[in-house]
Amino acid sequence: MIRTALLVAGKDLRIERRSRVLLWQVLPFGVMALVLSGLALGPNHAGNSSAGPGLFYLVMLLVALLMINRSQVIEGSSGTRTSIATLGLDPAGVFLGKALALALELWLTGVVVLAGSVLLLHTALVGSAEALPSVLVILAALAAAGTLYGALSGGGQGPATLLPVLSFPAFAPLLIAGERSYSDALHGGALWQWWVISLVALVVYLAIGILLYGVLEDS
Amino acid sequence: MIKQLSQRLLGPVTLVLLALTFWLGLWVTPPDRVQGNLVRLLYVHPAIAWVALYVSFGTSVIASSLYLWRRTRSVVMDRVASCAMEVSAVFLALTLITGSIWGRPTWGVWWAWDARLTSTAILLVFALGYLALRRANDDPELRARRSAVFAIIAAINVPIDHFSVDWWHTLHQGATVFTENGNFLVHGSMLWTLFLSLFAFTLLFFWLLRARYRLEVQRDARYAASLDEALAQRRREGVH
Amino acid sequence: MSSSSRVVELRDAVVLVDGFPLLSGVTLELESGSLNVVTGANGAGKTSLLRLLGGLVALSSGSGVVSGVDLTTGDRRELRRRVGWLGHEGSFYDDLTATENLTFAAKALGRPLDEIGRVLERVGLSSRTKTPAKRLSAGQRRRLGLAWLLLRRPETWLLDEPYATLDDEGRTFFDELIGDVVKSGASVIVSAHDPLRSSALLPRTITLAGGRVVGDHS
Amino acid sequence: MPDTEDTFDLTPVAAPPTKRRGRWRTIGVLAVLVLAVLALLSQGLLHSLNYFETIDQAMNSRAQLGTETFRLEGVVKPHTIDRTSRGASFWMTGGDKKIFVDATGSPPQLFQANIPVVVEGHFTSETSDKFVATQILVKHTATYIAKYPNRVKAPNGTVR
Repeated sequence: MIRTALLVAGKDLRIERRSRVLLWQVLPFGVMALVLSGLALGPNHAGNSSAGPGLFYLVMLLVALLMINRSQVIEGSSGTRTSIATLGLDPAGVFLGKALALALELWLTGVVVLAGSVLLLHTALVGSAEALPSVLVILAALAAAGTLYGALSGGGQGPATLLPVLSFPAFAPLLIAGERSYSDALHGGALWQWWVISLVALVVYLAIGILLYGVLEDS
Repeated sequence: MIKQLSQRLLGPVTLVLLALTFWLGLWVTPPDRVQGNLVRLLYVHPAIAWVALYVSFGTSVIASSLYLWRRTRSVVMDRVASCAMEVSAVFLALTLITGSIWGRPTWGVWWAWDARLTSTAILLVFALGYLALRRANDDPELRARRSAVFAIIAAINVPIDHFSVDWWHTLHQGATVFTENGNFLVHGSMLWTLFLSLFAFTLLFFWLLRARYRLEVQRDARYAASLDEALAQRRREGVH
Repeated sequence: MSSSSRVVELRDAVVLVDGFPLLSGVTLELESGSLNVVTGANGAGKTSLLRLLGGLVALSSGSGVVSGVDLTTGDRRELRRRVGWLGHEGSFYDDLTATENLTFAAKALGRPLDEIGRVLERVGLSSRTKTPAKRLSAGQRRRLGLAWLLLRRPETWLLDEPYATLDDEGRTFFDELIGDVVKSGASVIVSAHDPLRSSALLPRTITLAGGRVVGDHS
Repeated sequence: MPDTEDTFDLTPVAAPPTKRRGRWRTIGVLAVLVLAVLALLSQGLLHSLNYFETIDQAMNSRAQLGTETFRLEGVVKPHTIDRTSRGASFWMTGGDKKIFVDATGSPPQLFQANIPVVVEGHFTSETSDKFVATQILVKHTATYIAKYPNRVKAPNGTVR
């Protein structure tokens, strides 16, 4: 399973490097969304609002949706699906591989958007640095859940509009845990409750993915 | 014989019990010292919430997991799961509505970010997501598999949602922590009416589930008939 | 190889996708190590039959055993690993180059990586190893799929209308290749509009219409 | 097309078998899943947090609370309700202490003397016992006591 996972992750990242969708489309989108949210807050609030953490995770949620869709689209074309099916890869391995690749991409974008929120929204640098571990765990949970929901909503051929409807209720607790631990980190020390929520969510989605990804995959 | 009897009696018994609950709830039981007649919602809201969160959602999740398990996989399980989820969507919406009606006079607002209200709302979005997923797939087998997986994910999210919303709502930086004593003292006739309402609404759920299930059976029968027709027509293609 | 000498045993196989019966009751037995050609008009169910034999689509009703895997109770993933598929939609990942695609597939099934250069050259893609698959022409993409089959060397070859866009030189290349494959002991099932031109191969020809077998002469 | 000379060995090669440890892996992963949910439940149930602070709690953790927003619970002192255009101000008692509450926004319908309420807001300063509230919630106790006085008053319950 692990070997397949690494193989699939390597493939996804290589496709990303070659097609540069992340670098030239998703990253700019992330930063632009942050700028827009700053504008939305209005001039006097943008600089010193306590909404920094909330906006960060809202932007990361939108970025995650784009990436989940992208992660499924590359598998989507019928020629690809048929030929990959004849490789008979272990579905759990495929799930872990794709989730891992998605997590790495989300981490990269997350760091960039985090830096953006420190620069643009003046959220405290030290606090944001302290919040980084919790950000990484939440983004990993988003990647695991996202890969699962990507397959659920049609795996690349289904309508892209289905993904948000299905995934938002599941992303809600991750958003809450993320925002709370980030803003607590700004005031010094996150409460352990948020670590419980994010770690449990991560483990749960990885477990469900390993168990049930195969059910979703073979059409 | 018992099966037919219970089948035929389910509807009437449910109606009688519901009527009894409303009669007791509205006239016989006394008003509350603080809330006056508003407390009569006590005989509706908890019962609907109980059915929505545990009975209907539970039925759907159990049926879905049975569907996923190879040995108990059958069309019946898929139908029960989808019908139960549809009914639970209705009950979840009713829970929110009756909850807001009750909350309005006490909180002064229709919607307060109360922990229970918010996690019920998240569950309602899950149920609607489930129905959207079922509409998005028209291949019966694929649809059944995907909605079963989604129901399992929704079930496991219930505790996650509950606690994340609960802590989000009540947590402060360095809040004092002690267990809440949720003793539920209801007096005399109010208590009996409450239990009656729980029972009556649970029966209502099964009655609605059965009605919806029968509709689904007919729909599947029509679908199967269209399949046979398509099969026959396809075979004729090969003959000329 | 499966104990019985038959690679395919189907009984009233029906395949339904989105409510449409692609196969409406196929009963068929094919010997292993043989060459079989499936012909029939467009939409007769040729591709669906091949996909069923490759474990790429589920059996809606009826029963069947292919390369020792039961289509209803068996593990279709196991069956998919035992077949080689060549479709006309190009294969693997559009964003990866020919070499990267073959490396990925080879690692997935434990095939030697050093043979990749040779198989690409054998199918005439040695000058295109670095270009992403999406920039290859349809014919070249099909040859990439063929290169993978040469590297994979499956027990059963499922070729979906390989002759469709080939010129004369390509046709002779394919006839010759199929001859080698059958000689080496693999079973080959080809779908084509018209029966094979060259008689040297003496294929068994199965004609489909309306999703069923209507003709079968070897 | 390539040269016709064929040096290729095409004898079929069996695919590596799919490892059949599915059963153990499924049980293992299921165990991890159940453990994770149980961990969440145990953490959650053990520390189910209070929805509000009683006046006693608030008073003896004043330093910690400072002027931070939190929810305060107490009983409305009769004859102290002063309904202003902006909202209402009243005294709230809890145990032997009392706090003056100045609330903005229309109080809920059931707001009256002698009933338990929860107010959301903050103290005006570390020491003052003046509380500025943004919302008043009537706390209908979990005990539903019939209107007739002959019923025994239950101990102080919490919000339903």
